[in-house]
Amino acid sequence: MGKFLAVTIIVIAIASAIPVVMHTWEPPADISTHGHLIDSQRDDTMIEAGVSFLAAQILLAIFIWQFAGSKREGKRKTFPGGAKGLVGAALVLVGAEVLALGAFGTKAWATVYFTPPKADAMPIQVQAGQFAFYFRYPGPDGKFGPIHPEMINEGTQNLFGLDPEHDVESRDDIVTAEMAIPVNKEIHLLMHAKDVSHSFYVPALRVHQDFVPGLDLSLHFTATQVGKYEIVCSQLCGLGHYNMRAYLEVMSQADFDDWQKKQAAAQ
Amino acid sequence: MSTAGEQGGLGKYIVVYLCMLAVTGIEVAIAGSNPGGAHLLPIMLILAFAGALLGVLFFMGLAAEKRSLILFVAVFTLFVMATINYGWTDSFRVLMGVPYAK
Amino acid sequence: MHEVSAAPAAHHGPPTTFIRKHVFSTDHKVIGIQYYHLALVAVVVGMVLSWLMRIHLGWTNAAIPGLQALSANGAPGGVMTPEYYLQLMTMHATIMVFFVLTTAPFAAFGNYFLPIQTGAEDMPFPHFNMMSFWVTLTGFLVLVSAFFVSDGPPLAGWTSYAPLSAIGKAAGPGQGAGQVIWATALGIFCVGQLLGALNFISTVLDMRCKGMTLSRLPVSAWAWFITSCMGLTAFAVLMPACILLILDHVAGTSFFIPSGLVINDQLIPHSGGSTLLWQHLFWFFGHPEVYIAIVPGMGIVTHVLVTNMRRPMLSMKAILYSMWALAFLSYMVYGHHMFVSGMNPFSSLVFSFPTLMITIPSTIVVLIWIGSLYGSQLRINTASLFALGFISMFVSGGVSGFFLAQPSIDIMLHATYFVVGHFHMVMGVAAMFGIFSGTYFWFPKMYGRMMDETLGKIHFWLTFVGTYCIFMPFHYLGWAGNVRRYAAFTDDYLKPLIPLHQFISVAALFTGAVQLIFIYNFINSRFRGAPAPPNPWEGTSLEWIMPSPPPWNNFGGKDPVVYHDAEQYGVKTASGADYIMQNSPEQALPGGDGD
Amino acid sequence: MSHPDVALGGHHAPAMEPSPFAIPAIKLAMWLFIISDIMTFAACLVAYGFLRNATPNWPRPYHSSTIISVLVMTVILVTSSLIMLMAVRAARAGDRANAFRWTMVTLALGILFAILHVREWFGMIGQGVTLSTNPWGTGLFGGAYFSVTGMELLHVIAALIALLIIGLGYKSGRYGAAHVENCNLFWQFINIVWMFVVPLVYLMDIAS
Repeated sequence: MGKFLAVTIIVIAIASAIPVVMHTWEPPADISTHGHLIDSQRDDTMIEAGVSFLAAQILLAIFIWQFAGSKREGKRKTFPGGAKGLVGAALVLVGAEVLALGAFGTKAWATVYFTPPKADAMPIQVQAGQFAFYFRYPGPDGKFGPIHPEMINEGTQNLFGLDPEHDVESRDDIVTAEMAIPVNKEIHLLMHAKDVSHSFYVPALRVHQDFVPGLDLSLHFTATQVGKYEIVCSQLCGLGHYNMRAYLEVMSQADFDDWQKKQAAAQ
Repeated sequence: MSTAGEQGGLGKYIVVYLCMLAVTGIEVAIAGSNPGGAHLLPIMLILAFAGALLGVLFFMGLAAEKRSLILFVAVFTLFVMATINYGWTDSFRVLMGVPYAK
Repeated sequence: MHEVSAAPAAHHGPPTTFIRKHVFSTDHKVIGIQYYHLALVAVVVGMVLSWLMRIHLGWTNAAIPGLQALSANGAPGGVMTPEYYLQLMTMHATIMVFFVLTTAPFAAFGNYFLPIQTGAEDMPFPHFNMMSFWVTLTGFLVLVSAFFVSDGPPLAGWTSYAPLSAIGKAAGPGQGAGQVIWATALGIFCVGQLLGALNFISTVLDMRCKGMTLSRLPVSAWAWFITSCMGLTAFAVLMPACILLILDHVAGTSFFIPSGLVINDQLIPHSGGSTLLWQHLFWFFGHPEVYIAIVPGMGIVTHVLVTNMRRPMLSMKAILYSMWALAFLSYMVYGHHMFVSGMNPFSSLVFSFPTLMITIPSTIVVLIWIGSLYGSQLRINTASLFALGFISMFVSGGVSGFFLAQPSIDIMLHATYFVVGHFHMVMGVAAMFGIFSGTYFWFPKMYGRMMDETLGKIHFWLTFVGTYCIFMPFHYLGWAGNVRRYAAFTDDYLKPLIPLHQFISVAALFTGAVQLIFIYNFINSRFRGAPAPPNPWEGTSLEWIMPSPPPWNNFGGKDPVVYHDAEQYGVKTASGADYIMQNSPEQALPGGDGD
Repeated sequence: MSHPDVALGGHHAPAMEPSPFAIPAIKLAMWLFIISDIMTFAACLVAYGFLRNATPNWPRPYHSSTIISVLVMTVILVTSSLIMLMAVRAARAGDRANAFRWTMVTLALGILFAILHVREWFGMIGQGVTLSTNPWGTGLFGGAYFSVTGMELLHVIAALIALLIIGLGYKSGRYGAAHVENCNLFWQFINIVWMFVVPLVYLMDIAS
């Protein structure tokens, strides 16, 4: 029975590792300038976690194999090095490992959150509500008009609660249901929640940030590949949560200018 | 059970009593002469802690208990009370991070 | 608070009426069994909910027979609506976390065995103890009643993030009455656990029999003690948070609701609150809660292993200190649940390092377990199989913590199935394995009859393989960016993952069905099992010195006197046994295996 | 260290290992309950502080009349705490009559405190303060004010009931000195919470 358990544990451990080693299930390929930092941090962690996982499981299996049901007489063997060795190993090896992971991981985090966007970054506002994202471009004046929550009306398509009659800045704002951005241009994303918490998760872009009602957060990123990607909501927001998404279209600068003109005309 | 406190008269308690009232008096004096301002909070907290410490040590008799109980209560409570204060940084963000809402 | 005068029932003679004996009993053993049965009912409810969810996730449009009868609105024609999926998910999580993972390993086993292991006749406050159970049961009934209110249970998840949980009906089905019921149930639950924790701590500190110094306490008693210390302060924070949430619903306050929210073009009449405040309060409780679920399991498993390995742990001290370290760290790391949910990004780093530090005590415990296996005479029985399974699960679930502790990687993995896999492995399945291990180990003592070992082993093998088949793929799903709490997978990049979901669903249905073996075994052995000897596993701690089950006052009115710690295994004795009971004055002969 | 009489009583007092804290189980339980309650109050005060900090223009409605009333309440409460200590001293000396008398004086002062507190509540309600609205600014003010002071008041009422039951019980011999001592712990704890409530909820909000 013990030997069977040992074999089972090893089989499970190896079977669990196969999809990881074979890259069977992978996130969408990275299209951002900062994503490689996250990916390499993640892969380094996978190596350390994978080695720890396999080592622990296999060691456990070996000892179960060896000692299950054993009825030896005489002196018992104790683990070489004893408890002191094991505790020391845990403190030193694992301690160093996690400190290193923590320290190096800080770099990726800092790139995303601690560096301000460049001055020429393109501002786009995204508003999350049950259960859709809407995007707002400031238009030629480069300024967003203020939001008046009491004026939000889906019937008249005043999704952001703009008041162009009184607010000059609002008049040229462009509101869209999908997000288009020029490639290789830094985007400064201003996040606004209309009702409850949502999240802005673009796996391909390695960007993930919750919307916090009452608190406007901002993110910045640069996409490097033209294409169409999905923006999904990952913070439980109600019954339509699973269906809340928008598309992110990364275009060449020329295409983007065209797109923006077309959108402005349609407003 | 703890027999401390039975020795000695009421003198100690009356001193503590007066000190606690004095703490409140000082608090009122400071708050009254100096209304508003974030710097008021640390002063108030320090004074409140001082008053509370007097109460815990003498009125609740912790000072007369065994050292182990003092340590247990102090370490446990102060540690857990300290850890609930992580949230403050976010309260400042809620205050200041609203550039685009109304 | 002042009913404390009530002396243990033990001193008034055994209870005579059925009601005093089995219903409103103050006997910690009866209360422990009551808690266990409550957990058993709760786990069946929770598991059925997870079945329904898994069927829906594998085959979104499948009609589930009978579901319409449960909720005509939630499942018209038996096909689950997305909101009903979320409602079931919320209830599954709440029931499992509070009424199974907290109740079974901590309240049930702790109540039954903590006083016996310390050599006490009962807990110091038996009436509080009785109240603790009945309050907890009330909490459970209140929670389940959410199924029967008009809009059904809440859909905001067990974390109930505001403002979704605070706005009320407008936010979605179940967010009105259902959410209030949810918060009320948890508030009640907190009171029950507080009463339990008071008793546990004072039992360990003040109710130890002669010779039972703190260092001679069995490791399981220590684990329950540490857990009580966490419960004492963690639940105390959840309770006011729940009260504030209820006030937001019923009294029009705005603690968790900020200004300017709009639903259905209507401005919400609340202003000024903060959604982050709920997250801070909730997770300040939430993270210790995770350890409240797992630390008793670690204690039980260590206790079972040390008995079945027939040797002391390499270092019990290292295990104890590690459990203490986990308890301390649990208060300093809660922010890792909030890395990308809007918390200050600087705080993320502050929380990240202690989170990574958790790896160290966890690794120490695992290494001591594995290292102690080396050279042991490991006995394989169902209890030890589940204990070994616990180690394997704990490792599997633990290593994914490496990823989630780092905010930068969390950008990819937050709120994905990777997280779901991580906590199901560690605090779900591993804790469950601890419960099973404890059940097979202590069943003879609790019910006076042996459990069927063959059925038990079948149960172990199928559960062990089955749970890996369910929860390992969760990690792959999360790795690929599969967001959790989705009622269906309609995104382009998620569609290729549906076959994997179907595989998980099949495994979940299978593994769930396997638990019927356990329930059959449990009920059957309860009535038809072979009578249990006092000490079937040749253990040393005090629960094994009395007949099974022990008499109403635990030690028959005689006070046990303790001479050893609970780790006297692998020794040489005059009688030829390889162990010395804690209450035996016998000293080990030189030349024993352990020298 | 003869705690069995308290923790156990009855015909059979088993030999036990001494408690590491050298206090009887019921006193330990009271300390543990207080630790737990500290966290409950800490959570309430942190919630209040968080919201207050995050709200520009938090109302500052209190005038000297409120502060005088709060001061009077403080004096009453602290005095009652001192008197409760007399009850404990008497109980320790086995003087049941005196212990009862002092407990009842504490109770009377506690009731006075509660009445003044409720009076202040009605004063606030009279000025238009409810849980969700108030005449001065953010609606949070009323919710925070009533929940923090309500929590305090709830404890006061619980403690008053306890004082009454324990006082009568001690007089009749049903309860021992340890119960009076426990009652004292709880009463002092309420006093200590008040030491925080006064500066944080009242003094910080004096009208400028």
